[in-house]
Amino acid sequence: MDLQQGSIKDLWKAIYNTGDLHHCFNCSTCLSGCPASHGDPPLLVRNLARKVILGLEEELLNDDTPWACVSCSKCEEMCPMDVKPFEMILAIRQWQSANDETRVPPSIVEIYKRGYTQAVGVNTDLRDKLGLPELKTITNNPEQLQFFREMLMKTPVVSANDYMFGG
Amino acid sequence: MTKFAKLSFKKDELNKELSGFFKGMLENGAVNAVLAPMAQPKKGVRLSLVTSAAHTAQVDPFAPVAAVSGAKIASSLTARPSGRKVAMVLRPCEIRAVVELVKLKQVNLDDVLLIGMDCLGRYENTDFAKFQEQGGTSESFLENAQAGKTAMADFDIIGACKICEFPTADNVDMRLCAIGAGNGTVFIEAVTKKGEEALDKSGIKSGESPAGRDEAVKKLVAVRTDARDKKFTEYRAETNTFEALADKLSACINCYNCRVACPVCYCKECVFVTDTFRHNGDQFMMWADKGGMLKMPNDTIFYHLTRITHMSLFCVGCGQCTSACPNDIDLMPLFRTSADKTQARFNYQAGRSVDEEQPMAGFKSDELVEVTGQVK
Amino acid sequence: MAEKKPTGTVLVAGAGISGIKAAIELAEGGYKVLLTDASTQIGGILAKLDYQFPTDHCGMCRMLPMVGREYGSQYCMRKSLFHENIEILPFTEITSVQGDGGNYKVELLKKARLVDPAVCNEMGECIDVCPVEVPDEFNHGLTKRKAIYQAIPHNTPKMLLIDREACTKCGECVKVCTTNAINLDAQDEVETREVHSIVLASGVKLYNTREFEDAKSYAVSPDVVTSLAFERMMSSSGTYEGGVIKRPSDGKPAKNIAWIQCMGSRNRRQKRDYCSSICCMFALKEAVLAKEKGGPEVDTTIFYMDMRTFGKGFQQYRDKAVDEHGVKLIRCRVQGVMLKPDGSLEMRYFDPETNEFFVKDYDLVVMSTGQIPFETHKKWADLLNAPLDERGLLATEQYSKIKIAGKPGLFICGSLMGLTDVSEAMSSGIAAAGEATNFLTTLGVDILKEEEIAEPTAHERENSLVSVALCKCGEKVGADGIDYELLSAELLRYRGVGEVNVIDSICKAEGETTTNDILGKTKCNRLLVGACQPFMYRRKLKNVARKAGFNSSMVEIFDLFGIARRGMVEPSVGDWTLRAAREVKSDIERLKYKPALHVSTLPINQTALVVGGGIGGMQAALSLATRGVPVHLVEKEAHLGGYLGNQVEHTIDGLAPVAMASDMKLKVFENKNITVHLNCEVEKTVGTLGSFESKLHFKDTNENTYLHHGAVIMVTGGHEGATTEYGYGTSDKVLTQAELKKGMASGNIDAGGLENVVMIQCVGSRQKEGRHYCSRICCMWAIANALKIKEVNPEARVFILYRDVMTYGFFEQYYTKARTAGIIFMNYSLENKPQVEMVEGNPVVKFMDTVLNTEIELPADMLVLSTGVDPEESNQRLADAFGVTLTEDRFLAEADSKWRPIEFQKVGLYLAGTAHSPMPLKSVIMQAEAAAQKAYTYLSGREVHTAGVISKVKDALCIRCQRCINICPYGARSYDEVEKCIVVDPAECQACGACAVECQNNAAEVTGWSDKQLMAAIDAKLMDDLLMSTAE
Amino acid sequence: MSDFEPKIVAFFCNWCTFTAADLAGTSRLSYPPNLKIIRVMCSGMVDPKFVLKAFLNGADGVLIGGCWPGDCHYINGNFKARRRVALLTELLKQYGIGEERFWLRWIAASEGNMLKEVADEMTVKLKQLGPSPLQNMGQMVG
Repeated sequence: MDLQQGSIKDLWKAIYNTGDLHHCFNCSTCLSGCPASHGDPPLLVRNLARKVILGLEEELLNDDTPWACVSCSKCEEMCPMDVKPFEMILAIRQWQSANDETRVPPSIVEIYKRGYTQAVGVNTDLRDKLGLPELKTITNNPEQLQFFREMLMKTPVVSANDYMFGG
Repeated sequence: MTKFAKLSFKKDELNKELSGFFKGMLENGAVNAVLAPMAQPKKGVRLSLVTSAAHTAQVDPFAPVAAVSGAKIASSLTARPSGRKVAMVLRPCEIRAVVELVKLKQVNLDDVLLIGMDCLGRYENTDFAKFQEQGGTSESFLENAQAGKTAMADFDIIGACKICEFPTADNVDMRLCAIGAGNGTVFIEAVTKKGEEALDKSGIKSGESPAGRDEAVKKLVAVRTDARDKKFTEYRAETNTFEALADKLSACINCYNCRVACPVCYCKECVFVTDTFRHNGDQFMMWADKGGMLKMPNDTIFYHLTRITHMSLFCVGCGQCTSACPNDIDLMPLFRTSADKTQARFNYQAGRSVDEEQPMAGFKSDELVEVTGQVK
Repeated sequence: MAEKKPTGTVLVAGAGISGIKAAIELAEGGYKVLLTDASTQIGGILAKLDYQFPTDHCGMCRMLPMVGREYGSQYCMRKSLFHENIEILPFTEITSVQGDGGNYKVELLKKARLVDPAVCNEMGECIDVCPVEVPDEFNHGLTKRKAIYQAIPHNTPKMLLIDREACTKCGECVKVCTTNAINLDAQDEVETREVHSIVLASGVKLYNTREFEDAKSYAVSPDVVTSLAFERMMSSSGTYEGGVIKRPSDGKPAKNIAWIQCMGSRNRRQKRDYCSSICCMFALKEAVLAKEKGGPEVDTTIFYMDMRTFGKGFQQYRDKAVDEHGVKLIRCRVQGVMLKPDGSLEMRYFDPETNEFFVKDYDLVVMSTGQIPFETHKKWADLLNAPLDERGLLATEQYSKIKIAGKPGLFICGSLMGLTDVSEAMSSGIAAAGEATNFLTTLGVDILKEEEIAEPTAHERENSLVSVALCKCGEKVGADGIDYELLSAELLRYRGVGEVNVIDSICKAEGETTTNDILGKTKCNRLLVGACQPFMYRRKLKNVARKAGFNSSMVEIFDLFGIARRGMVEPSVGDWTLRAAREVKSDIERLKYKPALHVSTLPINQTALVVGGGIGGMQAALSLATRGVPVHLVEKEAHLGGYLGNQVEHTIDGLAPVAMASDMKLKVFENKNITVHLNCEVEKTVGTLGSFESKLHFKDTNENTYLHHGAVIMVTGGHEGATTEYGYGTSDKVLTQAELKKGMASGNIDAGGLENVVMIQCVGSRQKEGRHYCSRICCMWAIANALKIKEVNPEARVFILYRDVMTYGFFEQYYTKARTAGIIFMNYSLENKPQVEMVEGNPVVKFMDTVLNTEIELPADMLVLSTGVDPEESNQRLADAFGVTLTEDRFLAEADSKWRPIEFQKVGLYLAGTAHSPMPLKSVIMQAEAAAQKAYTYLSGREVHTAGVISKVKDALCIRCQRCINICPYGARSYDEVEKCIVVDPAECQACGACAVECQNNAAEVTGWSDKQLMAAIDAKLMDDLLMSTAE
Repeated sequence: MSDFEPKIVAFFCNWCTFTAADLAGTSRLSYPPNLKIIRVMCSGMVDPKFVLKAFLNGADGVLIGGCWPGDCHYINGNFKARRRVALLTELLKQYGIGEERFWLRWIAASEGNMLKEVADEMTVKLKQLGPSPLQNMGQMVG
């Protein structure tokens, strides 16, 4: 990646104009406990911060991972530099939307299809090992899912883009 | 490559031929003095310091006798150096002792031309007198000994020589080679540059090398090594307890002759004759009380064991200790068997090299972990 | 008649190692020291540590004085400390400080121990009967102790005390105490003392899991411990008695151990935006030791952010830990620890090397807990009415880490300056003692002078006759202790004993009188005293002996109670007595054959030689000169100031080296005590402490001068390293940090025109080929330059490519400041160094960004290289001239990397500053001050007394084989080429006996430890059964 | 044989092992009275003569205690001691005094427990081994 060509110096001002951002020293605290980092592709909060700081506009615009955040706020609580990563993620989402009005976050498609954004399920194995019963989720409850889809279809963002949800 | 000069001699003219070499060196200024075994006016052969070329006629380097260790003499001559150049003709065991003494700063080789003679053994002093009386000469000895015949009617070469695996000398400038030289021939070998210069100056022409020497030395060393191993096994079996050791040493009277004769016991005065061992009457009484009696003089085993700790690492196996004992205690095997073990433990060999550090002079942080067997 | 001046007295508050060091240095200088500690015992953090980095060994005793050894402790310092000029007050808090400028009234709150150590016989039956069990704080709660307890297991005396909070006052201990040592109603005492100066060495509070909320997501199990607790788990006197490290929860061996760095530190959120400096090395050491103890199957992982191996030898240690021991380092700060049902500790982390997440189970997690400095600093600031700086730390004078700002006579050292390793604790302790001494010399106070009593000639008659005096220690031993009658009778029967007397309390005035009487009347010629603490009143007793006409070496003291009790759990009176009798006989033998000792006196030429005229050298010179010591200051260049003083206008922490240096130069040239020698080097120095002669060679004129002096301080500096990497030398757009700094200062470089600047750190540094060390200052330099660029041109983008950002301690704030300013820090690894290509005359830097895991191309207008610090090439010549050695990295090798950082093995030679290793200016000044103090201790008097117990040469026996010279670890022996004999330098010799063993005929012998004495002692040990049998 | 109490002459360095002996004492770790402790300043101060003297005077065992490698107060005295012990062991084992009767151990100041362990272990070993082969040589003392 050529930083001369591919980066906008002051992009961060447009996205997350706060002094907190620059405190980030890439310690990875935000990564190590992030539930959305289990997803595919994983949400890598630290990398988002780096992209914002470097001003990698194109990469950021096409990055869907901010939408995978489940808002657990662990990163927010544990970030030693007080970067307030969750706020940064919201800011990125906002910026992405503002820069592409037609943007439909893929996570909404996922919600429509599955009933939730990302499969996290870190404890499934452990539950199994401990002999605990499988938890009831929306996936194994088709009626609920159907009802949920209908509800979604009534929202403007979904109905206006129904071709994407055709499934 | 070393240079050889062949000296052929007619019967009874070995020493005459050899004296030409020493004479040449003295006259041409290769050295200012020669320390070599010299025939004494009537009988006997002693190391003598010769400064006049005229006296070189008496040289008898191959005489099978060494009344004192030449290493001790080398120390006397060079520890406080004279500044004059000396050629020293010494036996291999003496040379090896010299190597140790160099490390102990008791010999200074700066002005020394070291000449090692091939050694087939030596007789005790008194036996050598008999040897001469019976018409024995260096020539006859060289010839007979090379054929394995060192024994005379009622005596033989000393025990130390019988098990000595170093008949030739290393760490020398020159060698006087007799082993494998063939009857009527000896060779002078210049080993170092210093030796070559001396050989040139002596006026003796260099030429062919002794063809059979290496083989003969190898054969002799093999015989000696076998004898050594046999002796070690025997002696260790005889002295595998303290009581047995005490028995071996029971005749000791603390005369300290062994340590005076020892070339590597280099202390001015032995610690056993210093105030450290000048005990009070009540101490003797206390020791006597302990076991009910106390053999006097005491501290005999203590002395010998201490001496082993002090010099077994330097021991060259010359046998002077045995020769020196007035009570015929055969100390040589005691020291040689110990030296064998202690030197092996430190992968050290007394007299092997001047550059090899004496084991007690140093240490490494990561060695000998087996001694404590502890890891952190 | 002149009024008698008061004795200079210094309060050292805090008895950790820096406080102890400061106290020893002051005491050695003749000042009276009050050494207090708020905790129950002395020793501080180090009391808990069996091993210290970077050598993984102890060696605390090496901080003891080398000359005049007999005045200080003569045994393991973890046991205790004795110095006649030091009064130790543990369990004492300072509650108020009044006064100013050299007259301080200090109010001490001496907390009640409830057990009187003067009366306690230390049998410990009270501990057995105490029904209260509480967690033992010494082992971080991993073990239990009673309410009546011994705080540190290896302390001697035991110094028992009662935990008032835990004590139920049940009175069981009082019942079993035979000496009435326990008073459950004892009250704290308040005492006011007057002191002239105060050194704060209290250390700071450490982060703990109870108090701080950010610890909660980690401390989920007893198996998550702090690094100090882990030390106790490794210690022989700790939780597992030095054996296999286990999980505290269930005692299973810990096979997988993880360390989490920066616990409590480098945390802006919690307002702790600083680094704790020592934790990286601490964790590396613990990981290595865990592997050494547990074997290679123990897996050790350190989770870190930057591995801060900035000190001397630290980088080598890190490389060894990783390459040889297999310690894993993962650059990731984990968010928390999860306790799994099987008790294992799960951690999830992102490994930037593989760019993957991992979830791993650990048996044990160690939190590298850092400092919590602000409370402690605030407390001291309030007490002393001293200012805090903007960070909330005690403000120090601009160029000093030691002097409290605006408060003459008040100083700090040790971890109050920010957590310090042993080496820095030592330097700072000495420097604080130096500053205090500097201050005291301006007050006109006096120093304690040894009572000068002439040494009578020895009673060396043909037969020694020993008088034995047994102290009853104020009946301390009680009824079930030693049977003095039986013991006396037994000893009287022993050969060589002339009389046995029983004295009540030899340490008290009555005891002294009694001893005096005994010595006056006795027919004996030697006196052996059996008492409790031999080191405490050794000198006093020896003076009593001298007054009575006894040579003081003919009087010995032995630890009657210690030896009698050693190794016995429940001895009967008979056991005690018999053992005492047995043990003392070997002491009798030793004394019988002991020769009279004579302390040598070395004349001191009270002049110092300082080599190196940089800021450090000038500091050392001025420090000594203002105390009245004449100084020769030698500089190889044509002008003073050195690298910093001539090249560096400003440092990041607000210092102005050039301005400072020019100010110092004026002072140096004005000072009548300083003679400056420029353009010259020391070619050869001979001599010993107090009388050195140095040959100075002037390179311009090719002339030589000879200087005479009593001590030497080497303060040679360093300079910016050279490089040919990254296109340096091929373009004026590739330059070094120093060049950039100068260019900007002179206006030659206009930062305003810069768009993209790239800086590469660690050029040629911290790698096995090249500078195998961190130069410690480059990160700060790069940040300073980057900030300057940003200041001039906020639009410029500055990228700093680093391996580990080494902004240790409170320098961390500049790292934070730099990021806030928009400077972008990008990490690269040694295996994947940046590549530089010149494209159209501009450098383009390509490297692998470890965050985004992509190749990044950075076109730069300017590439700035941090090329580290190289030692002066003259160091080799210097080392040769003084007979000292260099490290592999060509810095001067100090005597001991931890305990004697500013000394050489040879007494009288000292080093400071970059001659030791690269360091920031304030550290240079601190070390220079410390070195000056070390020299001053000897240069302040006309003579120095060495020790009586010393190695000697019996010339008549000596054959001059020189093996003793070779074996001596101190270089104390040498061959005198003129006299042709072996000579011993009494200042160097530490009486270790190596020479005596190496010498085969006792021509070398340690007086007082001769073979004759020791062999007699062996006799006594082995004959005891024989002699005792009739007594029983 | 059960009532045989071996005599062990123990040369302990002042800084580490002697402190450990003290610590064992104060920690109330009882160790056998068989240890006859002689304080020396450094394990490197132990002359081979002392070891010989001890055995010749009837010691059943000799124990030298020094600082761990790297801990030596005198920098490297313990390394020198180690070489001497190796030398003496080579010598003495010929006469029946082997490694089992002559020990060098590193015992740090804080290792009171290890001191006890070593003392116990050595005492037990020597009890099994029985009296020194020099036991009945009192009349030859020295």
